[in-house]
Amino acid sequence: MLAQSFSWQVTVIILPLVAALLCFMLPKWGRWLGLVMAFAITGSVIVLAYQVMNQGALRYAVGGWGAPLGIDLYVDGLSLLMLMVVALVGLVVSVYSMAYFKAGKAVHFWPLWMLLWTAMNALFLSADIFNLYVTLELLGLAAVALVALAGGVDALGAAMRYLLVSLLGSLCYLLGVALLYHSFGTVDIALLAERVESTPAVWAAMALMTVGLLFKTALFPLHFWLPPAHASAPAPVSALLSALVVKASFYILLRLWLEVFSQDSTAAAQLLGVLGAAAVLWGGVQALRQTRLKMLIAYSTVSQIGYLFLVFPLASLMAWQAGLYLLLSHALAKAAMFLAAGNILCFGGHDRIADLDRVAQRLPLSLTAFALAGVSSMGLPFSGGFIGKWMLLDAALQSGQWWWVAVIIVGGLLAAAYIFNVIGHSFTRAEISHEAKPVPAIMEWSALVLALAAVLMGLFASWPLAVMDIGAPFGGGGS
Amino acid sequence: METLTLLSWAFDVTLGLTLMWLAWRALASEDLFKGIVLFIAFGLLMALAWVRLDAPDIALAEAAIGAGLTGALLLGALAKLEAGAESRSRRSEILPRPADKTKVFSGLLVFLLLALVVMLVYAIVKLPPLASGLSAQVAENITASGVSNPVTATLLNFRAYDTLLEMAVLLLAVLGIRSLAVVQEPRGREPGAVLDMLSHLLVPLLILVSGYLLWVGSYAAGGAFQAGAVLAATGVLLLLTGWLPGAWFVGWPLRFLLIFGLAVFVAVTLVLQLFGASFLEFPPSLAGSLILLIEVAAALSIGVTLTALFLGGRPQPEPPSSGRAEKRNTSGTQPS
Amino acid sequence: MSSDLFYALTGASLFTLGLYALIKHAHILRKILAINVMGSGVFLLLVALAAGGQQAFDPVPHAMVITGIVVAISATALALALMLRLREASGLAVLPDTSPEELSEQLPEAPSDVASKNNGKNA
Amino acid sequence: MSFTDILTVLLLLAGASFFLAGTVGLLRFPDVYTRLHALTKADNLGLGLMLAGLALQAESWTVVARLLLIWVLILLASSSVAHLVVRTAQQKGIRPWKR
Repeated sequence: MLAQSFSWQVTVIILPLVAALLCFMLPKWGRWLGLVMAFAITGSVIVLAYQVMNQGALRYAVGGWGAPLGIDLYVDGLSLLMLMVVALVGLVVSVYSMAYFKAGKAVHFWPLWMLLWTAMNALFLSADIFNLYVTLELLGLAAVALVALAGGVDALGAAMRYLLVSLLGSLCYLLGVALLYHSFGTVDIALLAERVESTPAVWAAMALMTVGLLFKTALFPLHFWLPPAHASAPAPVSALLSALVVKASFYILLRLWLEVFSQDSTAAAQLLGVLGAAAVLWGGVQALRQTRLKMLIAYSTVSQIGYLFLVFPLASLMAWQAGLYLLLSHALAKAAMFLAAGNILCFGGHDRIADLDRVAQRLPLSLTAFALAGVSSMGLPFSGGFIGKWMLLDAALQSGQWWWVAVIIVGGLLAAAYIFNVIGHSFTRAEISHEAKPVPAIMEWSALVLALAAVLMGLFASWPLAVMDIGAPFGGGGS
Repeated sequence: METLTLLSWAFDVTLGLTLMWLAWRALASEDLFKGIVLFIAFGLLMALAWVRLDAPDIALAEAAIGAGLTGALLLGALAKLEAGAESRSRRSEILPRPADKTKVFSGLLVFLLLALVVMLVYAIVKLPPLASGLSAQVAENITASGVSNPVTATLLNFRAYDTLLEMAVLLLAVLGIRSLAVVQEPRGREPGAVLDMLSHLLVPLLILVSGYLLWVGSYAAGGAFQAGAVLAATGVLLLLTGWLPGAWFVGWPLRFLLIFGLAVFVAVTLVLQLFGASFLEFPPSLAGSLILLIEVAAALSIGVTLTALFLGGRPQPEPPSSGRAEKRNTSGTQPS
Repeated sequence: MSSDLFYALTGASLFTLGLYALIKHAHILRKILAINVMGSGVFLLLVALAAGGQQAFDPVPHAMVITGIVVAISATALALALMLRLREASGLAVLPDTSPEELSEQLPEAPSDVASKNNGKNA
Repeated sequence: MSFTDILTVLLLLAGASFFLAGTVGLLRFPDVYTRLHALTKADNLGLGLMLAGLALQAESWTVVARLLLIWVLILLASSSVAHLVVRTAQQKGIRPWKR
């Protein structure tokens, strides 16, 4: 009985929620509680992973009601990998935040971050499109509150814009949910996939939900809110937002397109691909033009998000796998970059690229982290980014759509240019001297660990690829 | 009977058109205050529309939360905005015109929105003749849910997980606001004898109404959210009459009340899990009482939370006696 | 056309109207009102479509809308607090009307400095 | 149509006409004081008439009691609000309109 009713899926959602309540209730202990709970959450994700790898995809009926009436939780390879990358990045960022946030801000940071974690875990496990709406709102509001934590006009303005865009996206999504519910009498993804047929309401729902989620994912040209928000947030928050939060709405989009909107939407898929290509190029060019490190990294995110949308027109098994692989390695690399940038900002009090002034000698670990993450972003062998891009190239060639190959290669070159721009400046001596503040070692090591993970993903590629197949989320030509 | 259906048709059309007109006026009016008042009127008429749509539960929630408390929040924010404006009048409140957006842009926007309307209308009109949704499943399982009001059954049993997360959203809003602003002392004015008397009369009555809504929610329109909203109205009324939470209250007791609903919700499900139920599963024999327990805690928390939202920041335990008389202007203190 | 369908179409119109105002108006308070109007439109559509016909009424959309109303007030409250903070810091209750490219050239480490720059530009 | 039905219709119509008068007054009167006067007096009376009309149709005494409670509460609220509005107007120095 206990084995039937108990599930690690629930634990993964409830633990961060309880952690948020505890951190809020006991602010003095907030940091330590947060850290301990971060380890506990990561532990339960590992147990869940073990369970899924042995038993295959799991479905869990909340409240014992089952799909059309109740809400189901569903975990397969796709959601498991998302949970795991959230746990890894989340754990490292938690460790980093122990040193980063001083007492005043820490009181607010920990409960908000634990609620953000709750939202992400709930989102990746949900099989119910209305429940996904609630998790999206939880995620959006938590992210906005975390950005605003930085204070200052830039951060507040960016948070405001982010909030409005996020609400707009949620409402578009909710309108789509309403249309789908009234068409098919259910909000469960699996049941919708069975019942879906091509009607005007489904097309309208697809358009609305896709646009709503694109707003949140910040695909070009809806990316305008992302660079200021991600650049002006506190460093750990930047890392969380860029690495994880934008991927959450992408995950919903992917699920919906794979399961519900899978039939004859090739024209729309081509459009997504074109926007993705534009994002790769535009983001890359803008990143090159930036004078500030955090803005550069934020634009790099705009560019890297573009790659994820190149898989929609290809729509082969290998393309989906490539997209997910790129997503995972980008999550690790981008978190590492923002943490490294946070160290540099903390060290010198600014992040102007031109005045980096021999950071290479003063913060060698952080710069190594940045460089390694950059290697993955560029797609140099044998990093995680390389495997993802290689598979994407292969998928593009196999489907005969060679023009995407050009986009991928030019995007890689742009990435190389803006990364080397930073690294170059970090060796040279700058005119401006500034008083340097010591950076706690734990903050440097945190960034390095994530960067190493991003690179190691390239060396141990077979394992994530095997996990992806559990429950065949992309199987059978994406149905 | 013919005339009656015609009359109700005419009523519905009038109501719908009035809603659109009010929304348009609320959004387009030059004066922000007028816009907010029109928005509150819009919310009240929305409640009427809910009644017409046989949704009394939503009508109550809309009137209390959508029109009442949202209106109070908006007016409170506007008052603070204008209080700040007085002190920095030199930096003119003239808003930058959205004029730099060119005519082409406006035309394109209108075109796109028209396309959106056409798409939506087409989609709605072409919807298949109505599937009955989940009404059959709800009716089948309602006896096992422990309550007889199907909306409450859905909110607190069938889809209780949504409600759990939704309460987390509410808590999140408070956390966000507490991280943004500190309320040193409420903008206390002398309440005057009439308001004082009104609050003395109304507060017990409101608490009674809140309890009634909570109790009645298991079989008729009402429930934790409506009850919580009425409690919050009590809180807002008290704040307006110059009542302050005591210094002893704003520390852990307040934080405890804010999380109380969620904590009880989680604790109940965890305890039940120990006895072999699955997550958020209530055994039918106990479901009624457990749901009531959760609802009482939730209503209390929702009431406190919504009041805290109206307060608009983290209350700071300050010595209340000294600074009362002089009017502080938080937004005007920053030199620039 | 049944009156329920009419309410659904009203909902769709309210959504679009709110969207127009959200894009068109600069003042944040108006944008917040616009978001609320959009939300009301979606809720109306969600319930009105379920009310049609004479079958037993479907409580699930009703529960969803109550959830939605509570989410909406949470978001509104957070947005208003953020607006007041922004106004306190920058003196204006509008979104900083700088493109991201311009923003990058300003320094975040000195908020007051940026504030005066922004205002100089807007006034 | 019974006698009570006719009485109900008459009361409702009378109530509606008071509401109409109150609304016209709200729109046409020159200053805040006279407008309040139109609003509170006419509307309270109109509401009372309407509730009386509805009470005639009530199925039980509890419904009548609830209708009465609604009326009392609205009287209380509207008179208090009218007082507050007038007080604020006076504090702001708005003078009553004189022709």
